Amino acid sequence: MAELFTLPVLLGIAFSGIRLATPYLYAALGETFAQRSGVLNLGVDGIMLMGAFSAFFVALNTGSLWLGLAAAAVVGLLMGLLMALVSITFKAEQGISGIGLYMFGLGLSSLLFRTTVGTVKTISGFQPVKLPLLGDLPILGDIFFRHSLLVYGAFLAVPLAWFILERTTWGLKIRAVGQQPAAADSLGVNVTAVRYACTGLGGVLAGIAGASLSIALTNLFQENLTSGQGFIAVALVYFGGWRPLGVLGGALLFSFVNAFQLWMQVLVPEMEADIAVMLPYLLTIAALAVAVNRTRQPAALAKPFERGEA
Amino acid sequence: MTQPRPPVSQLSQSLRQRKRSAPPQWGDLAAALGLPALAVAAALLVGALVLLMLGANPLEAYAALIGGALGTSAGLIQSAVKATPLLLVALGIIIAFRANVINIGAEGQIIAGALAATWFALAFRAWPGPALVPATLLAGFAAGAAWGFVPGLLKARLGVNEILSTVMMNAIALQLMNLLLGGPMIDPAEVAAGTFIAQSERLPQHAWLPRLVPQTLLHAGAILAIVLAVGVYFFLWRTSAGYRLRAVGQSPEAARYAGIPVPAYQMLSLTLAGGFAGLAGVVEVLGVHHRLLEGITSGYGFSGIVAALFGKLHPLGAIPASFLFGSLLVGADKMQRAVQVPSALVGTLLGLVVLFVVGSDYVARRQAARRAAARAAEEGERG
Amino acid sequence: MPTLTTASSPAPGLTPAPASAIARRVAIQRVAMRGIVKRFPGVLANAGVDFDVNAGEVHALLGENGAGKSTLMRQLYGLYPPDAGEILIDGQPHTFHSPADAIRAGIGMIHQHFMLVPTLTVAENVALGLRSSREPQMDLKVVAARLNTLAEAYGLKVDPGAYIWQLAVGEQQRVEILKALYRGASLIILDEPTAVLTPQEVDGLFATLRRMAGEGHALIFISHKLHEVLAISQRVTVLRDGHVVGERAAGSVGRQELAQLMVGREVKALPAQAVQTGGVRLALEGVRAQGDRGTEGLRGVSLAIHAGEVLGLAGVSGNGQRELAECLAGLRRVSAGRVLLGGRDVTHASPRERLLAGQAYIPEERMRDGAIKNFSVLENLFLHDHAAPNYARWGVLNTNAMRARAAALVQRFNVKTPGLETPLKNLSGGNIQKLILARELSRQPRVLIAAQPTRGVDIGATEYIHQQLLAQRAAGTAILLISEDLDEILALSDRIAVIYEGAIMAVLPRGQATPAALGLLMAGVHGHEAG
Amino acid sequence: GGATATTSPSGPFRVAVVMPSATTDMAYSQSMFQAMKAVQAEMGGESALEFAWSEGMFNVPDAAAAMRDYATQGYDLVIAHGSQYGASVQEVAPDFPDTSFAWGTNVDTFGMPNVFAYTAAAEEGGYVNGVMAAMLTQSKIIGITGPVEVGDAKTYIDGFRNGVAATDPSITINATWTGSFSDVALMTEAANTHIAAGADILTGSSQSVVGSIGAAKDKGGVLWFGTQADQATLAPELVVASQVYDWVGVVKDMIAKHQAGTLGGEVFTLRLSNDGLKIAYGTGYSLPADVRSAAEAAIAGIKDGSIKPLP
Ligand SMILES: Nc1ncnc2c1ncn2[C@@H]1O[C@H](COP(=O)(O)OP(=O)(O)OP(=O)(O)O)[C@@H](O)[C@H]1O
Ligand SMILES: Nc1ncnc2c1ncn2[C@@H]1O[C@H](COP(=O)(O)OP(=O)(O)OP(=O)(O)O)[C@@H](O)[C@H]1O
Ligand SMILES: [Mg+2]
Ligand SMILES: [Mg+2]
Repeated sequence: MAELFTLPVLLGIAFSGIRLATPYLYAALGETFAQRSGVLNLGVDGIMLMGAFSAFFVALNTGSLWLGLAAAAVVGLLMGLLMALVSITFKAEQGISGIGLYMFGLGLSSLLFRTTVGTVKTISGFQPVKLPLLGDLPILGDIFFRHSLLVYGAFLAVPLAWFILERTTWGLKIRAVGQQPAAADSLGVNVTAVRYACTGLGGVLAGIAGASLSIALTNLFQENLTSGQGFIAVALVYFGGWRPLGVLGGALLFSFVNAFQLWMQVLVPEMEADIAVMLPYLLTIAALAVAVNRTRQPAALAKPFERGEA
Repeated sequence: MTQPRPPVSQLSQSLRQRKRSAPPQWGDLAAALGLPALAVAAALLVGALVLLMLGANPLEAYAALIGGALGTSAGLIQSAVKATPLLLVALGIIIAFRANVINIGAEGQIIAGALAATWFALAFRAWPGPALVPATLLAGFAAGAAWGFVPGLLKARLGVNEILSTVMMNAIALQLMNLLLGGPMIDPAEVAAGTFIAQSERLPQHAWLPRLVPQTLLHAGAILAIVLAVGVYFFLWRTSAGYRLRAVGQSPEAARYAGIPVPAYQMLSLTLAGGFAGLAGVVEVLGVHHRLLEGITSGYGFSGIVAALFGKLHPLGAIPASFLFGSLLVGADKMQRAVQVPSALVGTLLGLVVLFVVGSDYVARRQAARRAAARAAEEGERG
Repeated sequence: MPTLTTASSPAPGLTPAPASAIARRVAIQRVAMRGIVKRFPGVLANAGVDFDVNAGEVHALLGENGAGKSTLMRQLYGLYPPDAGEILIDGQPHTFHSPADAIRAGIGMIHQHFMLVPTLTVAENVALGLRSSREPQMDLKVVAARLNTLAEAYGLKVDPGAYIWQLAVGEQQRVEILKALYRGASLIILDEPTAVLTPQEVDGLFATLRRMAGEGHALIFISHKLHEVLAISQRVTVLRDGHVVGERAAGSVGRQELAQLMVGREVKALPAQAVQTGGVRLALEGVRAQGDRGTEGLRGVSLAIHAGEVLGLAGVSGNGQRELAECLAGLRRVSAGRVLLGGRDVTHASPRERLLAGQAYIPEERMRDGAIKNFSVLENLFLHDHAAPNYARWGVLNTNAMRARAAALVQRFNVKTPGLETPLKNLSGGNIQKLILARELSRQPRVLIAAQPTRGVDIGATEYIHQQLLAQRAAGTAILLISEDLDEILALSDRIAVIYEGAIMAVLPRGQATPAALGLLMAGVHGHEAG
Repeated sequence: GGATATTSPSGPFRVAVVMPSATTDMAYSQSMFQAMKAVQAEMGGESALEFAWSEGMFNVPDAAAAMRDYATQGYDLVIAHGSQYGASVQEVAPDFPDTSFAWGTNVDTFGMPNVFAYTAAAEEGGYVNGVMAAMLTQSKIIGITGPVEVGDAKTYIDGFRNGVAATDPSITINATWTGSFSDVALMTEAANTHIAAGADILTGSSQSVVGSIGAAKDKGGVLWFGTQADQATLAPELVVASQVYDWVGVVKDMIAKHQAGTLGGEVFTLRLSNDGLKIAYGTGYSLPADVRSAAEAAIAGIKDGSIKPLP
């Protein structure tokens, strides 16, 4: 066990942890917007898959990673709007429409992959960029400032999301609509529009989350590339108490423990691999259980808004 | 309560309308039953375009889909085989839903049930079938229930949201199965042959669920599921515990004032939900595979949620809904074979169907409301 | 019907002009609603209603629960489109597609159920939906500043930084009014604004309303309390079943006549027959408990309520009434002291144990705590007794017995409902309250705790509920009546306790309890201090 | 009830394959899919060999239904290409006595006359790869990655460990298992971890190749050994060698046996000795001569039995 806490190991954990956290951050921040506005989108994983495929496909055929990223964002937006249409306009049971969206995204991304790409191919994705100055810091530089742009982007998105939610008039509308839509409506705020916007934004970020997998972290696409990361992302929104900083904490905890258990397998061979793999899930639950968790979910979460009721 | 009225249920709502004001509002009924069908049709229409793009003939494909599922006795039986675990999972989902708890954890609960059942049936293989089978069913139910109880407890005592905990519990169950099938529970024959396939020893014949139709996979679990569906209906609308559970789901505040221990009933709902999902795992082991193997859940933990919705979150509605959804899965496979398209198309279609159906539900509700308003207007004029 | 409007021909393009200018003019019509028809499933809520308001006047709208008042106003505020009829603003026909349109036309509405976001601050609630001076960033400082000046001008003191959930009901209402004023509303609709206020708060509100009217604001005032209507308004319009049944000048009409217009029959005063009281049924000994806002909500409350008496608990809202009620219901932890129910210590008993010990409870938040809106009338009648021996054996419900009892109760407490299977949400608040009353009283409770039993309930229903409470008293039940409506307290109580900042100021026999005396105590002034 | 198969000697020979994963999985299912294509080409295309497939049949009842369906349609040979299909084969085969069923990878024909079984001795190629790896590593540390340590992933690894140990006992072998067959991101980090822990050679079950190669590319100077399919295409410069499953021989044997009237009862095993297993050397990587000859020696030894790939 002791060797687990030597500097090189800790550096390795931090390096891998930061990479692993990236897709969770994008997706969970997006879901935070959706849920803050009152929409529970369980289909994040499906959107991520579509985003991952679109980014990979476009990058593969145009050679432009940025076009790929844009494609992921656009496709994510469309998927988000599809969810919005079903859950907001058609007032569907959100717990279920999300599952539908997931099935759809999982199926369609695989289908498109099969028919357009065919077999597993790799591309050269976003390369690590050493940040000037910061990148030269002795140890920290290697861990924190030699990642690809999409990784930096995920971490920059956190304060940005916080600012939008807490400091702007848009954020005010979002929080009001998720908490007390009737009140917002009575002041002329367009509840439907706000929810569409947030669900759409959630889709865009989920799409980018997928792209970060396919064109920055693994540089390939295969069927079910996300393997359920979208569901973890939704869980992390609850973990973070619907606050971007909380989401960051959750994503880092989960990812660092995941990186940690890999090292544990290497350095503590007698440890059963299957048990090590459980750690991130166990610890995430445990962390939330012990943390005094006072934050309440948005009062109108998953409740369609009907004018003149109650 | 003599006439149960799931709020979501357009069907029963229209029925109630009928009870109140003759003549019967056939329009509402038609809307309640017809629209989902319409939605499915619409989804398949979109699917037809995809098929065309894949260079397959949609007509041939859908002929195979419908024929394969409902056209042959084999197809019907196969649909029923799939409907069985779907129904069991759906029943659990419905109970949780009624207590306003979302259970995403069915996948893990199925695994828990299957693990326990396999272990129990092998450990007590000496027992005679009539004792072994029921005991194994109970063991699996208990294991699934335990897997649901943990999130329930976390929610009730520590306010840990069930979506988070059930998602995590799914992953934990999966790894637990990997662990056991990797060593402790692996089939000794696999070790002997040096093939190390991740599957348990085959259960002794007397531990299997009896076959309903010889030489098919249709087993007694199907009957069990239907009986349980009726039981759940009875529980929710004919027992005081069910009444309290629904009260907790509808208004925790009012329930508290009425002296109902809200956390306890949220916990109960998740525990029962887990138990039913666990049973789905058991019948898959005792009725279909006769052993534990990777991928035992076949995604029923999610598709069960869909079946529950198709049944309008009503235990009895879930019976036909599960069968229809099951036959959809069967027909889609047949279609894949018939026109040799990638199997991913199946998932795509199902996703579309779900989205269209959940969407159509609202349209149905609104149409009914409009009709009601029209009726009201007339009465208003008269009155 | 008579109308006081002299200048029904509108002054074109006259939107909020300088107060002085308008104040002097007579009756300039700001809004006219003509032949408004509105249908809901099963209900003709408005059947061709004509209604108008003039600048600088307070026009009261009266009517029983479900008469159509809120519906009419919701249309004026753009929440629902009328099925027929037209709305004229300053003589120009307008169609509102959403509140945004109404707000733009200078209309503001104080909703019956407050439209505030509890998790946001006062300033944020006010700023919601408005452009900021530094878009997209919020400018809460600017808002707070303007808010304070408005507050000064209209005597509506609130802390812009406070969260709504921290505010007492009265304060929340001030926020609602400020929201309207902040948006420069020149016509303000107040839907049952006094239902939740104490006498002092009502006086404060009226002062504000008069000031606003003085400046030429047009005000629409909805209330079930006739004396308030007569005190504040110049004109009164009465709705019954969606029809206008009369319009009167406030000066030239009496309570009786109005009551008769509303209910369609004579409304008699309460017969206050004396009942002799028995032993102590409910006793509180130095009860302390935490409040919602971190502070201590109850600071050593001691009370004793006897069989066959009504103990009225008067007080300004937010002085511990809710905490006390919740402690008695078993929903809030008692940190010190004891509660004795029929001599038995129930300080830490669960709600269920108290129910079984014969305590009944009418919660303040009736829609949230007292009933389940998606449950049927029948189901709502059995929130407590669904497991009682007569209605359940081995946990299996005896639905026939339940139907029988439900039918009987609906009949006896004349709850107006299409049927036993009707979802509760389709009943009017008044009828919902009757249903709760039916459920609680039919259990022959030994102790009854009634919190705001007639809030927002029309006089017909109020009269009925009061009769029922007195009948229960006569039957020997010990009743704790928690109400912010002094008239109600005075009308029903044998003794009156006044609560202030979580402590009992005094307990007076009805004889000595004058509104003046109570008012002082409610303000925290002790009898002797007053001299 | 079972329909009787109708094999028309004149028409094409009809084969159906039921596979758990996608025909493009770069591994297990793909190896069989390509073998079928090859056989079809060899035998003269559609006219000679008709070939239908069902992929993604991870759900066993679906697979069983598919087999029954193909048999009913009169296919001559139904290949259940997944060890989890054993029970289903046992159910279906008796109802279609004129149809041949093949089940792999396993070694059990249930004593049925119309059931073949086939498997791959993955440890053989594993051993050969191990020998080469032991000679090529400078850091004396080798990393193994994979989803779950079962099936031929396990037997391959066992052979590999044995080959390394036989060549240089001082070498450390680290193994990580990610528990998920599709979580490439985690597998990539697993590879990163091995590299950070000093490994300069990686190998592992097929699913982990893509992640590992991704990581290896980033670092550079790290080599990969593959199995099941030739993985050189993914990164020619990094892939030293792959053990390739070649089912062509097995499939052709089974077809021949069927036409000769033997519908089953035999077990086929892919081995280096019967060319069912091949070592495909990387196209883009120049393998030192001595290593190459050591590998060839190992192959020869395994073929003639002088080397036991498993201890
Ligand atoms: N959103 C709605 N849907 C259906 N019916 C409604 C709706 N709102 C009001 N109604 C019905 O219209 C009628 C008038 O309702 P309204 O709210 O105007 O009464 P009110 O005068 O405000 O009663 P109260 O004094 O209780 O506020 C009632 O019978 C009510 O049942
Ligand atoms: N969706 C609805 N369907 C049917 N009736 C409704 C609906 N919404 C409101 N109502 C009815 O409209 C009437 C007034 O609506 P409102 O929301 O003002 O209730 P309320 O004012 O709280 O009733 P009260 O003031 O008497 O307590 C009530 O009878 C209420 O039950
Ligand atoms: Mg009203
Ligand atoms: Mg009211």
